[in-house]
Amino acid sequence: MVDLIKRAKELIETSVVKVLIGYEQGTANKTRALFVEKADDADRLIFDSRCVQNLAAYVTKKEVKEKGKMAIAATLPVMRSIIQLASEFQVNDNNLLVLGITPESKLIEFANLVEVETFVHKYEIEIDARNKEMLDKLEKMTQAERWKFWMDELSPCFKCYACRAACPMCYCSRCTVDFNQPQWIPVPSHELGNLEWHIMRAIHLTGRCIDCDACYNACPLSIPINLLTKKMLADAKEHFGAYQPSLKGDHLMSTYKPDDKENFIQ
Amino acid sequence: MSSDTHHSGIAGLGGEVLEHTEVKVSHCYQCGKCSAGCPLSEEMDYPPSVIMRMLQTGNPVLEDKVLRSFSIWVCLTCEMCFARCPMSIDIPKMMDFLREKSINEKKANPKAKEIVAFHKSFLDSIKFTGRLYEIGLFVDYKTRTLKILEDLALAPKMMKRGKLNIIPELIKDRSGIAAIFRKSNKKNKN
Amino acid sequence: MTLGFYPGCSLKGSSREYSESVLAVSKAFDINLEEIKDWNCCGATAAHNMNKELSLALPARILSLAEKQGLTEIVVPCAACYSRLTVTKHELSKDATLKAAVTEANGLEYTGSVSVLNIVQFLDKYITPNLENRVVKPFDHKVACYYGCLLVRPHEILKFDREEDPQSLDVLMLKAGATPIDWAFKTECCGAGLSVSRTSSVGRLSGKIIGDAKDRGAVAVIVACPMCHSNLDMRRDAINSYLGEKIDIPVLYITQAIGLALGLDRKALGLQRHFVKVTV
Amino acid sequence: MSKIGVFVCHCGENISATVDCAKVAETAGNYDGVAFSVDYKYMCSDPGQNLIKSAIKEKGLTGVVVASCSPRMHEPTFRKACAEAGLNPFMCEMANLREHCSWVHEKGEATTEKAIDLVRILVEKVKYNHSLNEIKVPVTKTALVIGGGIAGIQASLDIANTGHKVILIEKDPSIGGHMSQLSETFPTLDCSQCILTPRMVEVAQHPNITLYTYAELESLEGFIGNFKAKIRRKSKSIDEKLCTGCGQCTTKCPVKKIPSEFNEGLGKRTAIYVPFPQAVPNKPVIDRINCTYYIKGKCKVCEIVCPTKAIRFDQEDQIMEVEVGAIVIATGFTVKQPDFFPEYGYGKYPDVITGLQFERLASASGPTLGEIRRPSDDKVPEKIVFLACAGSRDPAKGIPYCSKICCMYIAKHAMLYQHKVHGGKSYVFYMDIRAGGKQYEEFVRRAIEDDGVNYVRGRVSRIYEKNGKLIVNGVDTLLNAMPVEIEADMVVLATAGIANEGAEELAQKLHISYDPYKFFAEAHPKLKPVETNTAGIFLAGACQAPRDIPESVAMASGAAVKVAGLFSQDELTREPIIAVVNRQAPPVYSSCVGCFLCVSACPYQAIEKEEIKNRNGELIKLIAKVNPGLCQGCGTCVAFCRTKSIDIQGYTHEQMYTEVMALLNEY
Amino acid sequence: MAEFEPKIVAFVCNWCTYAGADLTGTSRIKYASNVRIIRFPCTGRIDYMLLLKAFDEGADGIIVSGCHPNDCHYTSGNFHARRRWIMFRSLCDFTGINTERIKFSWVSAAEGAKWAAIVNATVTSIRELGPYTEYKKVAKYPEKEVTHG
Repeated sequence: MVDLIKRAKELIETSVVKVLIGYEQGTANKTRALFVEKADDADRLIFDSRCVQNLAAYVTKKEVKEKGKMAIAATLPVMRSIIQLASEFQVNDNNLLVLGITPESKLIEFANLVEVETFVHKYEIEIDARNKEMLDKLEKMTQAERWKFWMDELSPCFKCYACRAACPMCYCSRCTVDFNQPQWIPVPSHELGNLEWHIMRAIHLTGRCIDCDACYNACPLSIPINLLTKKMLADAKEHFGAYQPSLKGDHLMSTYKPDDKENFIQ
Repeated sequence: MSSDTHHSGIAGLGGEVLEHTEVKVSHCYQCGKCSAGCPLSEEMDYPPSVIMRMLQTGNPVLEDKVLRSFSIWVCLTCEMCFARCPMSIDIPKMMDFLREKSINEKKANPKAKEIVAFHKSFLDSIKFTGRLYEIGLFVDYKTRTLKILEDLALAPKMMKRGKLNIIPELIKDRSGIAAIFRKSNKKNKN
Repeated sequence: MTLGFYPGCSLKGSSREYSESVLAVSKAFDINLEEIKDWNCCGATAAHNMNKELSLALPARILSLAEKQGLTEIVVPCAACYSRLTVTKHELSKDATLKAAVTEANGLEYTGSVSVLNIVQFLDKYITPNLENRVVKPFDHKVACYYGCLLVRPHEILKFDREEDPQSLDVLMLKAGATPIDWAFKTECCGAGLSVSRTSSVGRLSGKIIGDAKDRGAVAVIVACPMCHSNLDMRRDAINSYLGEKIDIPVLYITQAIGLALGLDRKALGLQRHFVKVTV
Repeated sequence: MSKIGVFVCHCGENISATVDCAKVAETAGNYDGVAFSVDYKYMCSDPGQNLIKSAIKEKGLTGVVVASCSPRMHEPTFRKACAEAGLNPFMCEMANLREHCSWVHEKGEATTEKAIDLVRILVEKVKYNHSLNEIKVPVTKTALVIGGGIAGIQASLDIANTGHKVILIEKDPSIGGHMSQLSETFPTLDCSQCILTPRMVEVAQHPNITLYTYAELESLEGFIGNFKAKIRRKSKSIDEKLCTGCGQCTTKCPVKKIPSEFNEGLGKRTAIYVPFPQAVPNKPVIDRINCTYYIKGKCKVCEIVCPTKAIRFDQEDQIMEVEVGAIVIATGFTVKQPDFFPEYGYGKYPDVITGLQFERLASASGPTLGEIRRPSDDKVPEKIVFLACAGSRDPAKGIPYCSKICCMYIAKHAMLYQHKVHGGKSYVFYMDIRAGGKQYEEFVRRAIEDDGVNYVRGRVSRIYEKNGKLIVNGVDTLLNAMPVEIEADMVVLATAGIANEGAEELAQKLHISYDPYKFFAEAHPKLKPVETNTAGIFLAGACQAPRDIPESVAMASGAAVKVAGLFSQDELTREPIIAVVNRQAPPVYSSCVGCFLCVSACPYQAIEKEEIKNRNGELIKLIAKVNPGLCQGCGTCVAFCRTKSIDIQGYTHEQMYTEVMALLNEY
Repeated sequence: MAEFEPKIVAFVCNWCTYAGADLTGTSRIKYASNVRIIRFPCTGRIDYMLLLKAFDEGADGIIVSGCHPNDCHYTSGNFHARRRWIMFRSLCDFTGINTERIKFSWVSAAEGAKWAAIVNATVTSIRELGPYTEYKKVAKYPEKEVTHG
C-alpha cells in the first residue's frame, strides 16, 4: 500500500483534502477506520482482505464532514455506497475525493464521482454463493417454517443498533425506530419489536442497499439480517431489472413503470 | 352476526328450475325472441316465452299447466332460443329439467305420448344392448304407440339400402350399461 | 397416423354411408381411425330429455373407454354424438360432485383428457392443409352447406365456428371445388329427434330448408350430421308433400362430397344407399 | 383535554333500520374526551345542523364527529356548520354509518357494533386534528370545452356570453356533432340543421370563443383554476388563413369514392373534403389515409387548382399548450355498430340500416335529398320495419342498459316514413315504449293513432333475404307469442348508444372516473350531475350517458353556470389537505435529511429544495419543501419518507396510526 | 362457541375504493360486516408500517385497495403503491408473515359489486385460516382477546 500512503501524504500536505479515511491495524487482528489529518499518520494506513468495514458510513458523519474536504480509500462496495449517497445529495465532488481500490487491489484516483460511477457500473452487484444458497433454502421453506426461523434468529436481538451504525445508508438524523409519537416500533426488544424493526430497515434499504454486509459484520450476535436486504435486492432484480446505484437519481422505489408486473392484486 | 349475501329462495317451480339448472326465470323480460326463433313454437300450446312467464308468476295452477304442456315435449333442444336470448337464459336446459319432472310426476301431456314412447323405446334399446338397435327401436315404438302402419314403407327401403341391421350390435359390458341405468334412475326417483 | 374414432349408433346402421365415407377419405390421407372398443350409445336426445345423470353418464363412459385405450383425440362424425360428448365434458369439468356421481355410476376412471373433434374440426386439422393438391375431380356445383343445430350450438360450450351464418363447411366445399351458396337456413332446425314420432313437423321444418336451397339454385345439400341427413333424405316424401312439389336435389355428407372430389369410388362412399338419388 | 361532540344521524330510517343509533350515541358518550353525544333523525336538516352548532357553542366543543352518510356526500355541509359555530371546519370528521354500514349489513348486533367502531375510530382521530386554513389559489378565467356537438356549442356560447374566454376543440373537421346529421327532431319535428346551424355560426363569430377543429386533447396537468392543457392540432394540410373555402379543390379531387362519415357511409366524399355544406369552419381538410398524394407521392390536383395557394402537403401536427381554469367535457357518444347481430344481417344485406343512416336518408341534405329510398336499388320501400333495442337491453350481445333515445327516434322515423311514403306500411318491433318527457308520449301516440304505424310487442329473432325481400321473423307477445312474419323492403335497427371509442383514455388523461360502460361519471347521481370527481372539470351531454338534445343542452347550460360561478372569483380556496415538511428549532431546523427521494415520487413536481442559511448567509442545510399551490395531497411522499419528515394535513401519521389503534382495541 | 369472526381492516383510497364501497351501499349490496374501512387520500399514502400495526393490534386480515392502474386520481399514486406492495409483500412472505391475510385489490368507484365480493371472499378465506395467533402471540396480545368469538 505504498501508493496509497504516498498519495495520502501528498493530499494532506497540499491541503487538497483535510482528512483521509482509510484502514489501520486494530486490536486482536482486526482492522479499524483511520482518519488521516497529518501526513505522518498516513504511515499507519493498511489495506488487506480484512478491510471489509464500509468506510462510506463516515462520510455523512457530522464530525468528519466538519473537518473539511474528505478523501476516502474506497473498495468497490464503498464506492457503490458513495454513488448512492451522492444520488441522495449527501456527498459531492466538492467535499469528497475517492481513492479507489480495485478488486485487484490496485489504486485508482478518480477525478470526480462521474468517473467513480462509470467504474462501479462495470461490476454488477452479485449476491455471493453462500448467501444465495441460504436464500434458496429459506424460499423453499413453508411460510410457517420461515416464521419460526426468523423468530428464532431475531429473538436474541437487543437492539444495539450496531447494524444501523455500520450502514452507510443509515445516515438519517432521526430514525423511525426512535419515534414515540406515534410509537411505530415497540420499545422492548421482544420478537415482534425486533421483527418490525428489521422489516422496516429492510424496506428503507430497498433499492439503496448495495449489499456490503456491513450490518451483518457489525452484529455482535451475527444475526443474518443481511438476508433481508439480499432478498430485496434479488427481488428488485427479478421484478424491475438489474440494480445499480446511479447519480441520475432514478431511485428504484421512488419511481415506477406503468407496466410493473405483479400477480397478486385482484 | 355478520352474514354473507344470501339470496332469498325463489318458491315454486321457478325455484326448482334454479336449483337444478341455474336458470333464473326472473331474468326473462318477455321480449319474445325465443318464441320468434323457435322452429316449433307454432306447434306448441305455450311458446317458450309464455312458459317463462307462467313460471315467473309462481302460480301453482300455471306451474302445473307447464308440466302438463305439450310444449316441453315438442321442444327439440335445437338451442336456437338460447343462442339468441338477450339475457342468455338457457331455456333448453330448463326444458330438459321440466321434461324429467313431468315424467316423474306422471304429468306428461297425452299428445306427447308418441314422443315419450320414442324416447323410452330408444333408452330401452340402449339399456339392453348398449347401442341403438334401430329395428328393435321401431318395433318397440310401434308396439308402444300402436302406430303400426306409419312408416311401414320405410323399413324395406332402408333394408334394401343396407341401412338396417337385422341383428342388434351387442356390446360386451352390457352389465355395466345396465348398472349406469340402474344407478342414475335410482337417484332420479328421489 | 392413428386417431380415435367414435362412430355412434347411426353410423353403424341407418347412416353407414357416413361412416364409409369418413373412413374412405381418412384412408386416402393415410389416417387410421381406431374405433373405441366396446363403445356404447351416447344417449342422444332421449337421454337428456328424460334423465340428466344418465345423459352424462353414457357419454362419460365413452370418454373413459377412450382414455383407457390411450387415445388423446377422437373423431366424432355424428353432430349429435359430438354435442353430447362435448356438453358432458363441459358439465363434468365445472361440477366435481356430478363428476364423482358419474364416475361412480360408470365404475370407470374419467379425467376429461380426451379431446373431441367434430367432422369439420377433423377435416380442418388433418385433411384441409393438403386437400387442394389432392382434388382430382373438383366438385364443381352450387351447393348449400347445412349445419343444423348441434354442430354450432350452444356456442358457449362448443366454441365452434359462429352460431349465425357459420362458414367452416362452406370453406371446405370451396376447397373441394364447389360454389357454396349464401342462403338463409344454414342453422335452422330440421326436426331432428322428431323424425319418427312427429313426421309431419319434420316435413315442415326440413321442407323449408330444402325449399330455400333449391330456390337459390343449389344442386346438392351438404350435411355433417346423420340426423339431418335422414330427415332431409329419407323424409323427402314428407318434405315434398309439405312443399307441394317434387324436389330431388340430393343430400351428401361432407365426406362424400370431398371423397368425390378426391376421385374415390362412389360405392366406397356409400352413395348408392341414399333415398334421393345422387346425380351429381 | 379534548371536548368532542358525537352526532349520530338516523337518516330517516336509512341508518336506524339496521343500526341501534341510540346505543351508538350512548356508547360514544362514554369515551374519554367526548363531552356530548346525541342521536337525531336528520342531522343534515336545519334543526340537525342547529343541534351541532348550539352544542359547539354551549359545550365549547373542540372537535365534532358526525356519524351519518358518506363524507363524500355531506362532509362540506357539516364542516360549514361547524365553521358557522366558530369551530375550525377541519375539526369535524364523519363516520360513514350509511353507505359502509347500515345499507350493506343486516339488522343486528354486529352491525351496531361496527357502527360503534366506526364512530370510535373517528373520535380518536379527531383528537389529533388541527385547525387548518384553506389555501388560496388564483383562477385562470378561460374555459376549455372539449367536443363541438350541441352540448359543447351550448356550453361554449353560455360561458362566452358571461364574458369569459372559451377555447373549443373538436376532433372532426367541423363542429355540429351528431345533431347536424339528424333530419327532424322529436317531438316537434323541426329541422335539426335549421336550429343548429345558426348556433354553429355564432360560435365561429363569437369574440370570446377560439375554435380549433381537427384538434384533440393531448394531455392535461394542474388543478382547478390552474390547468395546463396540451392540444394536438392535427394537420389539415391547408393554410387556414389563406383558404377561402371556395370549394375548387373538393370539386376537382380525383378520389371521389370514400364513404362519407357524415352520411354514415350512404354517400361518398373526396379525399380533400368539407364534411357537409354547412360545416363550420367551411374549409376543407385532406384525409391523408385516402389521398393519392400521400399514398403514391403524386397527384397534387388540389394544389394546382387552389386559387390562393393554400394547400400545405408538408404541414405537421402542432402541439400547443394553453392555460385554462375549467374544463367542460362534451365529447358525446357513438352508436354501436350492429354487426354483432349476425341474425339481423347488417352489413350483409344493404337494406338493413341503422337509425343514424335512416336520419341521413330522411334529411333534406342527405344522399337522397330527403326521399326515403333503400340503398340496394334506390327503390322507395313499401314496407319498412323498425327494430327497437338493437343492442340495448341486451347483456348477451349488446349492452345491458337502455339507450333512452331510441323509442323516441323510432317513433319519429316511422312518422317521417309515413309522411314521406304515402300508402307505405311501417312496423315497429319493441319491448317497451319509453316515452317519458314533455310531449313525448303524445308524440308516440300520434305515430300510432294518426299515422298508422303498426307497433308489435316482441323482439325479432332473425332477418333473412328472400326474393328481394327481407323476411323479418318476430312474434306478438301480446297474442300468446304468435309468430309474425313480415316481408319488408327495408329494416332499420335502433342501435345502442355507447361511449366513444377512446373515452377511457380521455378519462385517464383528465383523471376523472368513468362507469363500467366507459361513460364519464358524475360526482353525484342526483345532486352533482354535471360535476366530476375532479374539481374544475364538468360534463355536458351524452358523454355521461345517452341523452337527447334538450337534456344535452340543459346539461351544457348547467356546466356553463358552474364554470361561470368558478370564474366569478379571482381566487379559489382549496382544502388544505397538502403535505408539509416539518420544521424544528435550530440547530436541527428539520428532521429532513435532504435525500430528495420524495422529489421523484411526487406526481406533481410539488417538492422543491429549500436552502437553510445562517445569519451570515452561509448554507447550513438543504431540505425538502412542498409548494402548497402545486401539492394535491395524495401523500405518496409521506409514505415514502424514511425519517417521517413529510406529513399530510388531514391524514397525518398520528391520525392514521390512531385510527388503526382505535379500531382494533376495545373491539 | 360461535363461529370465528375475523377482524378485518381495509386500507382504501378515497377516490376509487372508498367511493366504490359507497356505491355498494347505494346499490344495497349486502356483505359481511367484519370489515372496517380506514380512508386514505390515495394508496400512495398507505404506510406499510400501518399494516404491521394492524396485525400487532389483533387484525386477522387486511384489505388494501385503490384505483385500477391508470385511473389514479393523483395520476400515479397507485403505481408507486404497487411497486411498494410488490416488495413489501415479498418481504413479508420471506419473514414468514402470512401473506394470505393481506388482500390487495383494485376496486374502482363503479365497482360496488366487486367491493362486496372482495370483502366476502376475504372474510371467507380468513375465517378458514382462523385467528392470526402466530402474530398475536409474539405481539403479546391479551389471551382473552385471542379466543374472542
